[in-house]
Amino acid sequence: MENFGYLFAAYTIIFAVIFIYVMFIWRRQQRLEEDLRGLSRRVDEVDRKAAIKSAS
Amino acid sequence: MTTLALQAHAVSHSFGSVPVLRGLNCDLAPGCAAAIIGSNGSGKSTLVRIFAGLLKPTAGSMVLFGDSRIDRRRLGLLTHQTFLYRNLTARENLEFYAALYGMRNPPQIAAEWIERIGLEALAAYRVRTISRGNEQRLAIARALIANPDLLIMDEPFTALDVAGAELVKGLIAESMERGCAVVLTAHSGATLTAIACERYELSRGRLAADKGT
Amino acid sequence: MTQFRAILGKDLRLEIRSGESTIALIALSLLILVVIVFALSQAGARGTEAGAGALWIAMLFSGMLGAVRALSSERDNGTIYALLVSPVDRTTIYFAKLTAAVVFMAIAEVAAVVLMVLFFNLNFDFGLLRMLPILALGVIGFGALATVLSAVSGHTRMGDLILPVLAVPLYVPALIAGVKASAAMLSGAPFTSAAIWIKILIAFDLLFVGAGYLLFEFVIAEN
Amino acid sequence: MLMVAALYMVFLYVPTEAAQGIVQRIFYFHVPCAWVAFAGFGLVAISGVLYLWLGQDVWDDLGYAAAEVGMVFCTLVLITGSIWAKPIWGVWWTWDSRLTTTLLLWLLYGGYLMLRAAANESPNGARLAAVVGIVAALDVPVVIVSVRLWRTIHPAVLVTKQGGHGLQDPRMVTTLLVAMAAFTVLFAWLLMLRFATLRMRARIDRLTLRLALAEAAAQDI
Repeated sequence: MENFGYLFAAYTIIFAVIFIYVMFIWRRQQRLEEDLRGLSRRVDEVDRKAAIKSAS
Repeated sequence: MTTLALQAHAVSHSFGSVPVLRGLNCDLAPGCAAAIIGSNGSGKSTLVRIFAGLLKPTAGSMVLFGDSRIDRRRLGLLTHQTFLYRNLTARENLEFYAALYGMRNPPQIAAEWIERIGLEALAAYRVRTISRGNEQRLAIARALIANPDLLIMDEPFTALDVAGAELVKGLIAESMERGCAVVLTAHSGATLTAIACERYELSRGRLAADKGT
Repeated sequence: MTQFRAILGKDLRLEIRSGESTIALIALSLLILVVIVFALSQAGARGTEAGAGALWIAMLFSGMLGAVRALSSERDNGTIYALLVSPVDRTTIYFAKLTAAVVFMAIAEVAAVVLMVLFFNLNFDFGLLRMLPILALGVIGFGALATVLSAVSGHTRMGDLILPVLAVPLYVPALIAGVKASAAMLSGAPFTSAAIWIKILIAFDLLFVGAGYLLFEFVIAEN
Repeated sequence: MLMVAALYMVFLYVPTEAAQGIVQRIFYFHVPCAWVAFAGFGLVAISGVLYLWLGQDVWDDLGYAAAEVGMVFCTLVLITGSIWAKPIWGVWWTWDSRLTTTLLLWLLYGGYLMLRAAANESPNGARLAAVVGIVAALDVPVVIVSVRLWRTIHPAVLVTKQGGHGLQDPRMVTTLLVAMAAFTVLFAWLLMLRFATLRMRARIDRLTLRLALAEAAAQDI
């Protein structure tokens, strides 16, 4: 089993990097989803106000 | 009906998610001048850049001379930046622009314009050594050098003394007689009212005609 | 064509008037060559190979500062808009700016060659003459690259930083080919021995002048 | 699933290569990484062309996603290559032609991503990035040719990479193919993820703009 350490290191790094990258994308996605929810709430509010105003 | 020099229809522009212009309409006939009055930050310079075809509006349509392709030969533009090369002389600047617009005999055209704006004494001086007021005269000559059919001038009277302002008014009037359409902008309307046949108020990215005043 | 001449003539005239920038470019080439001599003499490297390498490094760095000036100076004082609203083709602007960049670099390059001969104890002989077309190819390739990239970096924050980061790796193949071909010429090897490198340089030039021609309008426009 | 299969094959199914021993097994993940990295960079150029041609933001986002994911795999290629080189060649790095080419690609697309970061807010960013993506792709063949010649003329610098001719056992070929497939799927998945976040970003921008417009309109009344 000579050099097993190298093999192990290579595969660990591959999966670690991919995992970190996925986490990074996922975190970003979470943040964006939050932003999106907040935004659509505000848009709805403004739309409703505009509707009330034009009705009155 | 003659073709309009400038037709802006429902023009909007936003930088990223910041709206700057919202649904502007503006028509301008040849030989007519429009004054656009707006304070700083009202979207004036964005509007000027869109009119000059330097910026594509995010929405709406901009047509110059009834043709969706801009004929840049027929367009004259004056902005805050004078577009003059500070290490060239006054004459060299005009000669360069005359050549750029493909005119025949640039030296002669440059000499004529130098005379018209009364800069004979300074013609051989580099632009960086002449005063801001004289630089503005030169910039106006530069904008007019190819006898444009649409002249867009962003605050043309900046830095001009009374004589200079009269000169520029004369040049604008002369161009209008020849059938050139003019767009002028300013902070306040006082200077422009006399020249312009239409007045617009630009505020918060919207254009409102006010012909009453 | 008159428009091309007008822009080019104006750029050259401005450059001659300001003067200091050409001097600064030559001074930079000098500095780079001196520094490389210091760095390499430790390792005992001498002669044609090292001289050619130093020359091309000097070209890369002085080009990075010099070649982009033709376009960035227009941007700095806003006259780029004057060119854009004028009836001049984007293509004409591109070729005028490319020519100006090549001329500036060529001037700095001639000075660098003289310095190289002195510092690396070479001879002023036929080898130098034979190297000139190779240098010319390198200058054209870098000029084309720099003209497009300076239009790109001019639009961005930290453009001065972005430019070398993009330009250096893109230029590496031409650098390899140029150093190899120049060294061969200096050491008196026949032209044919460097044919493959010269072919690479020509391919690089055609590719990037062509790419600039096709893509320039996309990077120069504002909207 | 494919990934598990690939892992199984790499560690248990495939026979150990005689000359290099167990370390050779890095090969089965190293090569697929390289393949998807190159695929990613190719995609950058294609989407660049499509963006300039069609002007749709979708292509811009796709190019960005492809560059970033490609960069991740390119980094992996360099790291695993280095780990493989140490026990076999005795050094972490040699200026072998393939290594050099890969490093240059890494630098090129690193520059591309830096440009994207710097030009993100500029309305021209997308177009600039598309142009640079295309220019970078044009450079790739010249890089490959010149770097290869650079090294073959200097045969002093060792060994060409093993593996290409070393796949005597058909099981090795199968394993490599499965790993290739696994990485292609992984790449596509990461690309979709990243692409989706970019699309969401675009949607948020549109909504923010609409909101700003609506608020401004409300003030007018």
